[in-house]
Amino acid sequence: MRDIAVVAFSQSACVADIGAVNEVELIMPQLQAVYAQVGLSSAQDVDFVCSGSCDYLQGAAFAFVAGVDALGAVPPLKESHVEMDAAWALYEAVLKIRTGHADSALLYGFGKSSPGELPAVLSQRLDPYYLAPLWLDTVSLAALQARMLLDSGSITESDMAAVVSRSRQNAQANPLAQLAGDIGVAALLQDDYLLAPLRRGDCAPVSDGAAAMIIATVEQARRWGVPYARLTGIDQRIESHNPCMRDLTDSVSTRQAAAAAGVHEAALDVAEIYAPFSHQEIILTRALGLDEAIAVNPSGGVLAGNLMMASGLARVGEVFQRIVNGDARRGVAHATSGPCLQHNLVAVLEGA
Amino acid sequence: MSTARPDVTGIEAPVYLHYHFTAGTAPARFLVRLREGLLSGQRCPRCAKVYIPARGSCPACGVPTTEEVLLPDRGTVQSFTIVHIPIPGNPIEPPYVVANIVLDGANISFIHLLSDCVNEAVRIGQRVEAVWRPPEEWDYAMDNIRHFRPLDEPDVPVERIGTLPVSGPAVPR
Amino acid sequence: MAITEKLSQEFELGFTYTRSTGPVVGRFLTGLRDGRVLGIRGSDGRVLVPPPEYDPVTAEALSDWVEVGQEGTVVSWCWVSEPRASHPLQQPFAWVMVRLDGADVPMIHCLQAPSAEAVSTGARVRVTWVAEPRGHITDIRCFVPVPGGVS
Amino acid sequence: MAEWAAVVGIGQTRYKTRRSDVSIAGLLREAVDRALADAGVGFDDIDAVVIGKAPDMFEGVIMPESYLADALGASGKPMLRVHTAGSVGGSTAIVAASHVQSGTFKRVLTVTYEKQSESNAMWALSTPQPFSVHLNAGAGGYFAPIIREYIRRANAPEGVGIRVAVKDRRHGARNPLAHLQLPDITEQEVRDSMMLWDPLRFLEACPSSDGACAMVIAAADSISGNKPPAWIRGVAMRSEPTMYAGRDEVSPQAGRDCATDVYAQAGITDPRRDFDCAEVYVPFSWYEPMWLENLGFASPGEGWKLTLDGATSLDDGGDIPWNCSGGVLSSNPIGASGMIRFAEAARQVRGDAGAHQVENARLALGHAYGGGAQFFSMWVVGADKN
Repeated sequence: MRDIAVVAFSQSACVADIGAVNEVELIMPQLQAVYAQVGLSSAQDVDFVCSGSCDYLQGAAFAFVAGVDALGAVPPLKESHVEMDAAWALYEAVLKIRTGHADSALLYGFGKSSPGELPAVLSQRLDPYYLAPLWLDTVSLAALQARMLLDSGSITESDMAAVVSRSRQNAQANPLAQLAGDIGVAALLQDDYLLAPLRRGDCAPVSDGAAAMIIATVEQARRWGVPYARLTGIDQRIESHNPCMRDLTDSVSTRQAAAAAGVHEAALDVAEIYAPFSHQEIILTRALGLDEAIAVNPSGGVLAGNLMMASGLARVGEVFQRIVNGDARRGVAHATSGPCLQHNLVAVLEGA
Repeated sequence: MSTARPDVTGIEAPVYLHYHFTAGTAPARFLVRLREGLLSGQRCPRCAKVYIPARGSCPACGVPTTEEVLLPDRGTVQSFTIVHIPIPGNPIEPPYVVANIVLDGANISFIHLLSDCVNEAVRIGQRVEAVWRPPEEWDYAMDNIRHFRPLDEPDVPVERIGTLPVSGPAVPR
Repeated sequence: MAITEKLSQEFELGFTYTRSTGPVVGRFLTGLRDGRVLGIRGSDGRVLVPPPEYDPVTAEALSDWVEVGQEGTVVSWCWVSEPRASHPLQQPFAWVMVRLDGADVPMIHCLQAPSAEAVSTGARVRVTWVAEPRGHITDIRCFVPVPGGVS
Repeated sequence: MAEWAAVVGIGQTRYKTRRSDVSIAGLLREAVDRALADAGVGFDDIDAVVIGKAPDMFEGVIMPESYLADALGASGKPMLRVHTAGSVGGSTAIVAASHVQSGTFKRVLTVTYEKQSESNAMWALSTPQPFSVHLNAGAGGYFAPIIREYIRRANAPEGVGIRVAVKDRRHGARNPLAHLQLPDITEQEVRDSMMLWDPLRFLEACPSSDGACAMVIAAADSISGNKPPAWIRGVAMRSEPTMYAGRDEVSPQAGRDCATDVYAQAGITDPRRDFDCAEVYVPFSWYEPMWLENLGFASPGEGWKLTLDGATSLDDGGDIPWNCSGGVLSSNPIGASGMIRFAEAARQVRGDAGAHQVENARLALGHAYGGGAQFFSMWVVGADKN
């Protein structure tokens, strides 16, 4: 199979409400940034474009169609779209490059979540006969999951607060983060419950924003003469929809994807995990088999800012940047989708 | 007992979601100008084409657009249809003409109503002008222009539609 | 040129969808309307409530029906201090995962309780019904604690 | 470089206004079970699942791959959800094919659907957003002016659209799965049907259907089933903006480029001669002559002559029958409509199209488009690899 490289990444700052910015205005600065990193003039200089978004975030059908206006698609482009996080657009693009139909690809994900009430919106993602009519929301489902972990004795509320504390600390070095600061476990545990046993800090904030990435074959990356990280493995697996059918204290599909992506074929030094809730970071760290020597979410992760539909792609981008900057040699990136970690993607990146 | 009732085969699922929508920068600028009785487009810095309403980018070039171009409220019918069925959320009584209109100085058409005309006589290349509501009714809305109506001018040859220069001053109506 | 006026407005994206249920979901909802809770046996022998149409492991269509009890045990719960207008209960309540007696997999619904302190994992709860069931998941009005019940 | 991939299983539901006897999952499973049986495989033999549909607002189930994972036997497997507007059925098939062509998977299940009866397409396609800068005149309000411009440009006579409307419904009457069954439809009936968006009449527009279409796509070393495979000889997608200055809306460049690309892969130099038949996305009657030109089956301005000559009619013994299944004009479960074109093209080259089979079909085109006629996906399938 063809060796694939990540060559450019950019994401917007995570902000709670970006206000008077439409899809095109949200996406375009990130596209311009990744073109500049590679020295390209436009999307015409790559072979394939794929994006991820969700119409319901802002309540309009065909949100992605407007996104095409950011591309300069004249002459027309080879272009596709997933109604998923853009990490899955990356997955589609990797397959496309492996077929030989493309040597390079531009990926982007965008979401303006602020207009709607995200938990209520995502409640309508559930089974339309048994769960969606109850308007059971994603935060509540995560809270049920957290309770199971607490009851099983495998974590404590202090462990959850420690995840949040480290996220905030790490985010102090991330100018794009929405939430950052020096806050300890004890202080976090003083907060009231948002949805017991979850406190507000245990839940990712809702952010508006976009992210973009360029990947290519290693040969193309060398021709471009830009620093790159090799994408040595990528896999994604889904599980049963009904959270009650799964062992919520584990993430089986993450284990499957990690094994298939070759996470443990060599040592790791960084991991960026898409864990929208603090206890999920613990589940995922365990499912990915990460030991304490590995820096988990040095960016602060999504607890410090959560670009819906782009956060998964952004995890890959964070690992890419650390490898290219020389801060890490081999890292794992993770993306999730669906209630209580139903669907998980794992990617492994290594230095050139 | 209720066992005699027929089995359940369906449910109603009311899905009502509330949003707080904010218009993007470029559409907002267009609407603010519209409230002043002005038609505002944007010129692409790369290909120099003028878009109205603009979305903030030149869709052909993929670059941001910021230069404002005020356009007159006269234009040309690029194409049209006579609508015979009611459209949800649209109160107009059929049949009525919906036309793709290119304003003078613009390089792109938009859809609007064409009235004060004989439907059967509407044609591609026909010259039209805006009929505005009274200023006190103006809002951030396209229907500040009630409709377009024919102008007594010669038709524009088809190959020139969408390439005409600005025909006159853009002044608040 | 710098027109920076921010235009914002509320709007509702709403539609009442008409869903046909198919035989499995329909039979379960018919059961609810008639005051019964039905489960279905999966390929591994577990009794699943509410019944999935297709086996979560093998994806085969399922049809081995089992009626289960209307009391069960809380497997997990969380406390909703600020219900939404769309929620089944309008005073603070708990979402609960309840394994009904005779079922092997829990189901999720709401639990009416005076406060979070009154809810616990392992507590015994039972189904209460709405006054006029119509064949809908909300025919179960909610669960309520079984007095003195601890498993 | 791409690995060979072939369609080895096809399954479709009967298309109807309202499938009130099944759930959403049940609708998909009907097509999926038939595709698996056709391929002679079970869920255990499937390595990955690719699902596509048009906007989630049609059923009000957000990102429905979550809920449908169990019904599609996807547990423990990769799953992808494609959405490229009306072309989604075609692009989903292409994305599924890339799973195999990339050498990553041996056997992939792909499915698309629409359960349109759960809501109202007109509503879902024109949801009320504040500060809309465009007048809403419905899908016909968008496409009818483009058709009018075609008629002017090609100097086409008025009855061409009527001819297509009759032809595709007569084709559809040969296909027991088709939604509209109108074997005795006449041109007069079409002419007398209500004018919707002049020049489009009611009977010149597609119906609104419930339905699903599924396929199993396999690698060359994993061919199964009792029927011959349909080899995927070429795939292509192209997108352009909804509106840009100088855009040719009548014959979009994205469509022309997409056809050029897919023909080059399949070694096609003269589509009218080289293809035995084509399944082309024609939701409004006039799009047949428009696409005949856009796809290079006829010179610019000449497409309507093929239609009037009966070249595209199976009943008239035309040399290049289009939409023998009845096409979108006979069945339109929007999210699936593109995949139905791709699957029907494959049925033809497998010799498995029943009463609408084109005799000895060896090479066929599947085509889909969406958005403001701006998203295109196409594939070429053959009875032989080359």
